[in-house]
Amino acid sequence: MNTENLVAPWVVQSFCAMIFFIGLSGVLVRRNILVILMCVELMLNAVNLSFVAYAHQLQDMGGQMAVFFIIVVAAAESAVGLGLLIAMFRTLKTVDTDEIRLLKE
Amino acid sequence: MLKWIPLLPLIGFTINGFWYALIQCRPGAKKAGATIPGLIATLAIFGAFLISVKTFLELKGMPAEGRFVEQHLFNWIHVGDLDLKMALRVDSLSTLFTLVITGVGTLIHLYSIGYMSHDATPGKFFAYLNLFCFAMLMLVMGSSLPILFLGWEGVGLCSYLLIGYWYEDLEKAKAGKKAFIANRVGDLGFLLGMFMIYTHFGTLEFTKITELLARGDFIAAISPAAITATCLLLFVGCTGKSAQIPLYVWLPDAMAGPTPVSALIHAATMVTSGIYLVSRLNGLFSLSHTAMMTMAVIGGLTAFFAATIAIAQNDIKKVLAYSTVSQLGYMFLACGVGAYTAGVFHVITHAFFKALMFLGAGSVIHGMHEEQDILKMGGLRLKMPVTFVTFLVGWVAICGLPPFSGFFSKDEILWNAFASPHGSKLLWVVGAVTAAMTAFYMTRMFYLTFMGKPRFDESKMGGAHDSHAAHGHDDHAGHGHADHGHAPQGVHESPATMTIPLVVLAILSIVGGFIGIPHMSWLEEWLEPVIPAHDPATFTAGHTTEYLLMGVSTLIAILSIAYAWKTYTNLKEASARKARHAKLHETLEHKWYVDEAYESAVIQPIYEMSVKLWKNVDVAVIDRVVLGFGRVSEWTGQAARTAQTGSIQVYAVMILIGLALSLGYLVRGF
Amino acid sequence: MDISPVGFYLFAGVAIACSLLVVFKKSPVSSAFSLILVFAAFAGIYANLAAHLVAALQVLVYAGAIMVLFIFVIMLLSADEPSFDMGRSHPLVKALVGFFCVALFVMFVWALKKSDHGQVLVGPYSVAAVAASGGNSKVVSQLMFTRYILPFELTSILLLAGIVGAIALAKRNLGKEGK
Amino acid sequence: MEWLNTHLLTALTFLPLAWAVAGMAIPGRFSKHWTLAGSLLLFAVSLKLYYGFDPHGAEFQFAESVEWIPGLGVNYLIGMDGISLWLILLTTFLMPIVVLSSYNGVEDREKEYYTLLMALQTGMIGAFVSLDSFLFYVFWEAMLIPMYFLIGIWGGKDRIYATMKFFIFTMVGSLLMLVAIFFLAYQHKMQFGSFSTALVELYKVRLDGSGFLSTQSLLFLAFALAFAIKVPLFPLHTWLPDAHVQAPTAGSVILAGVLLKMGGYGFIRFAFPLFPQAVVLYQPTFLVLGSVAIVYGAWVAMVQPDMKKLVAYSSVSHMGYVIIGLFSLNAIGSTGAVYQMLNHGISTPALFLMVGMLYERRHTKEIKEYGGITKVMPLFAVAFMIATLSSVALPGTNGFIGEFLILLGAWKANPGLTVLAATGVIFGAVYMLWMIQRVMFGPLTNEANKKLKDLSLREIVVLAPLMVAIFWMGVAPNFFFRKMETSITRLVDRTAKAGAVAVALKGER
Repeated sequence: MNTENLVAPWVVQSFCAMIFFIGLSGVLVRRNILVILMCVELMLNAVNLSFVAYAHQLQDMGGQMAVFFIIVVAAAESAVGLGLLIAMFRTLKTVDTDEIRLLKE
Repeated sequence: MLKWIPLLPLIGFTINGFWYALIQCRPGAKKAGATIPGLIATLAIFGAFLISVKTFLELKGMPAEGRFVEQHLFNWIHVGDLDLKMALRVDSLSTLFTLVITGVGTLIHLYSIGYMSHDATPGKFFAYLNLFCFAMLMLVMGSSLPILFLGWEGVGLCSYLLIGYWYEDLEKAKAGKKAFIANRVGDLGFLLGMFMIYTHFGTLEFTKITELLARGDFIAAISPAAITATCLLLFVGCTGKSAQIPLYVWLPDAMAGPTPVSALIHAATMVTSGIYLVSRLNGLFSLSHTAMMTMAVIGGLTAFFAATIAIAQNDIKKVLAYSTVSQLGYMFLACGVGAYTAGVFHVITHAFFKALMFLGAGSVIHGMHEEQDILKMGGLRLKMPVTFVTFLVGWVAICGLPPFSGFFSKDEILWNAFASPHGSKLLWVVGAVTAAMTAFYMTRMFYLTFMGKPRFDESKMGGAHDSHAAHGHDDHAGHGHADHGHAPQGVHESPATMTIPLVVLAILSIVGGFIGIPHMSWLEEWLEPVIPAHDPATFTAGHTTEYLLMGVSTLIAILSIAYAWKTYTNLKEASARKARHAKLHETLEHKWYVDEAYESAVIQPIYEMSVKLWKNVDVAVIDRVVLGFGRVSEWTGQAARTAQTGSIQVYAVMILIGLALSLGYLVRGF
Repeated sequence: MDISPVGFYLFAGVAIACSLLVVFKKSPVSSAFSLILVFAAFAGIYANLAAHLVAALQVLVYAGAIMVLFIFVIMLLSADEPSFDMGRSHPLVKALVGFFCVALFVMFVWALKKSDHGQVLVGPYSVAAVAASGGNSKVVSQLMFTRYILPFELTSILLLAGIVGAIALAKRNLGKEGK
Repeated sequence: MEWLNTHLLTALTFLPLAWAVAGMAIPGRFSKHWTLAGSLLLFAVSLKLYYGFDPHGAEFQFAESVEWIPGLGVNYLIGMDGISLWLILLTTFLMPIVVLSSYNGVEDREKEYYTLLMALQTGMIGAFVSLDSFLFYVFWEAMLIPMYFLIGIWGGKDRIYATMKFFIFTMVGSLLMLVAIFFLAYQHKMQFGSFSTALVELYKVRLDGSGFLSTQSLLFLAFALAFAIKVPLFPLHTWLPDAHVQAPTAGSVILAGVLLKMGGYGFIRFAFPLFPQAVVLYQPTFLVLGSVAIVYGAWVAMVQPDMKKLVAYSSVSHMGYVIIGLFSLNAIGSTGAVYQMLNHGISTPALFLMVGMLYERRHTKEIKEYGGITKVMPLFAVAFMIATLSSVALPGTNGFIGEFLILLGAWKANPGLTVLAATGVIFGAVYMLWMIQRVMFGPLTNEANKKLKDLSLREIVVLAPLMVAIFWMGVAPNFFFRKMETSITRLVDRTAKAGAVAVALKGER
């Protein structure tokens, strides 16, 4: 296996970065909370991929372990997030962030 | 022994002061008579007089050049290279002054016992009088300029307290304030003059200064401009204290004080302190011709100017006040032309006859129950014979008729103005014209007061309450009680305690001139160590012209007396003439509107300026700037608050921007 | 990186396309489905990187559990009507977000490119060694209960909190309705 | 007792606080007697300080040093020299007078009032004795707090505005000083290897003092800003009149009597010795500011309708003298400045006490409300006259010695400006005498003034020591100069000698 047709590590990482920023722009631009949560999931996955890529490159299992825990956190986060969303939806009847301006005093 | 001269009046002050403060001030304390405090004060000053006479005799015994007595009390200020000792030093010049101060002072204290008999708080009056004598003696006996300055401002304070003694009358309080502030302006000049001397001579002790003045090489090192500036600054101090042209305005208003005060302070002693300073530092002054010339010109101008105003004054004390300003002008004219001895001689003679006339005027006012307007007097020669005779002596002396003292001292000044190297013919002419005017207004006052028919209605006079008091101190009998409730008794001669001093002063006015007869004057020879006499060679004229001038000045005096006597015999003709040039008379009466000019030129602008300063600078500018900081922080707070839009996305975007910027900054480093 | 470039680029392309769809699709449901595809593509890449357990987990937990939850919630809230809310947000915000995301991305790529020093073999767990000692999942589980036991326990507490939270949210509402 | 001898200064600093805390147990009614006893005891202890101090001994005597924050090189280092001796004595001398004067002036919350007074005293004495710049800063700020409450609670109508302004004005000024202290400590570490904020250590730090904006000049400006606000120097003085008008009598007496001296003392202890070249460079500016302060303060005082504000502006004028005295950089001027601080600490409190007495009787400070007071209150008039004479610097009173020396010293430094400053002598007389004329003299028109009672025995006892001090300091100043002479020569040498280098630098540039 000659080395030149292998994938350069920075390419993988920049791919993760691209996914991450797509997710980030989604979070910042979209108004629908569900889509925002999905984009957050997307960002988390990008990070996971970067972890695994480095683990593979540096030949250390630490990366994969981290991914494992991130997945757990992501699951808990989305569960609670959606729970909140439902509770909020029950009172405010909307999922659009523009209407939900409780923070503004 | 020296320290007792100033100390006795100080003790008198403390006794009277504490007695007044602790006993008199208690509510419900019974009114005290004037005799006890009066006696304490008079004894104190009389003691000082005896000791000064003893010192004088002691000095007489000494050889001419070693003629001084010193006494070191304690060292006052010792800081860095400045080492001031509180020490008294009496030499031939200051002993004369101490004699005058204590002598005339004693007479005036004695006189005041009678004069202030109806006053409510005599203790306070005599305490202030003694404090004044203490300050004046310190001024004259101080061995260095700061001690002289101590006395200098001390007498300023006492004149403030005494002028405003009847503080209940706002005019009198204002007059006191005016005197103190005018003196303070002069004292500023004196202070700066002292600093100049200290920086150039390195010392403030008189003895060391005179030593340095003698050393030609030392003097050459100092620039003439510095010397002239020093002399002029000191002269500014003198104009403040001795009421010369720019700063004389306070003296006429000072007549608001009781008459003995005017006699002691504003005739005999305080106002002459300027002359004492100039003659004490005559070595310094004679170094700069310009300074002496300004002194002579201002002296002459003041003399002439004050004489013109005196002519139109109707209040007896105001006439005397302006005549004092005029005579002081003469003294500075003398010092200006280098005849310091003549100046001192005139101080002494002036002290005698001016104090005499003030006391005479006081006894007239006392007798006329607070009437001070000479137009409402007349014919008092019958009612008040002793006052009349003594006043006559004073009048003749001031007009300068031989053999009275006024003639000798004034003539000496005129002769020196004419002939001395620093003098000039023009100055003599101004002096002569002023002499004529002096004779004129003095005769006018004398005639209107004592001669002719009485122009007042005796029945309305006297009695418990003298309601009508044009200028007089209306509360003479005031303080809420009728002190002499006896039946309305007409114009009466003053009691013995007032007339004795008058007689003594009259004698002195007659005899006073003999100490300074030209060419064999004991005074010149006595003051030789302090004031080097002029060698006649430098004079521009010989003896014959001197005697000729004497004759001329006597002739002038006689002519103007006769002229004045004639005009005022028939009052109708006098008032007709006055009406003819009413405009001039009116301006003279209003003192050439000098007070109003000062008010609008100096006092009003300063007042408005300070209001503007306060309102605009302090409140508007600085406070607004300070409060501005408060508002700026409030405004930024407000601006920041708008950033909290409440939408999560916006916060997230801000985080992103922050992240981007910081990463950008970090990455830049690679 | 000794992974087959073909597989990687294929999956990467799919992942990028689908994630763009997630962001720019009007209806949340279609976003959800494209997200599932993204997860699948990611699983492929993991497998490519010899992280088999993670790939399996990715499919199981992410695609299986989380996305199902999402779809369930979308359906529950009938929030499916297409609300293309992209348009409503302020053009300046969009411009800023776009600019800064691109700027950061470029920065990352530049930084990664600069710091890429080629093959740096550090750790002991090369692909061959892992296969020798019994496969990826064995090694991962071994490590899980030896070196990383603390994070393991902590995440369990986290999950517990998550569960309690979810119940509390649901319970409170019930309580209110019940009265 | 033995502990007292070795730790006299610590005792002196913290005795008031301890006494106040102990006073908590006393019921409110007796707290004023308790505080009076405490302040008198403190005065006695401070006299021990006077006898113990040997002018020809070490520079800082009664020194004590305890490690406080080793990391920053800050230690509890206290000591005193000739100048701080007199300022401490002034504080302990004024406190009993202040306590006695507020006997029936204060009715509500007496206990807190007297506790705050004692806490204030601890702050002040602490600031005068601390030789460690950080410790000085701590006491400098600690002083503000009691004063803030004193004005804020017992003050006049809009006291909140006044006390807030006073507090923030001083606080902001001194923040820069704190920065400068740490910079100095850092410089000390760079040059000598270890952090230290002790004054004696910082004297050794060499700083580039060449230009107007060199490090030494900037540090000097930082210190000078804090002290100039406290002095208060001309542009930064607007807090003083407001604070004085709203403060209770005791508050404004202490504020005028001691707190203003803190600014001057700060210059002497910190700004001058630490940055000699900068002092020489900025001498003309401060001489100008000082002279302007004198004339400005006098002119604005002239038109004040309120007596307290008039006296407050007169303080601005008097402290202007202190500044030109200090910045004349010669023994005469500096001695004059220190002496003027003491004089001002005697005459202005006397004036404030008397205005307070009038306020207690008539509950107004407006000048136009009064007139002809001498008739019903002759003794009060005598006392007021004496205090005015001291404030107007009449020879024979303490004011004259101070102003004479200052003007003489300033004349050597810059004759032109001294003429401007000397005119302050006239304006001083103008505004004081005009106020006296409107209040004391003239006919007794206002009905309310007719039934005013003269000074009670308590009030006489309050004023008597001040009157005696006025004449004693006027006639025998050497008694005071003996103790402070060597400290002042050290100050002037340290500033002038090093300053000469700056002048040489400026010359040849």
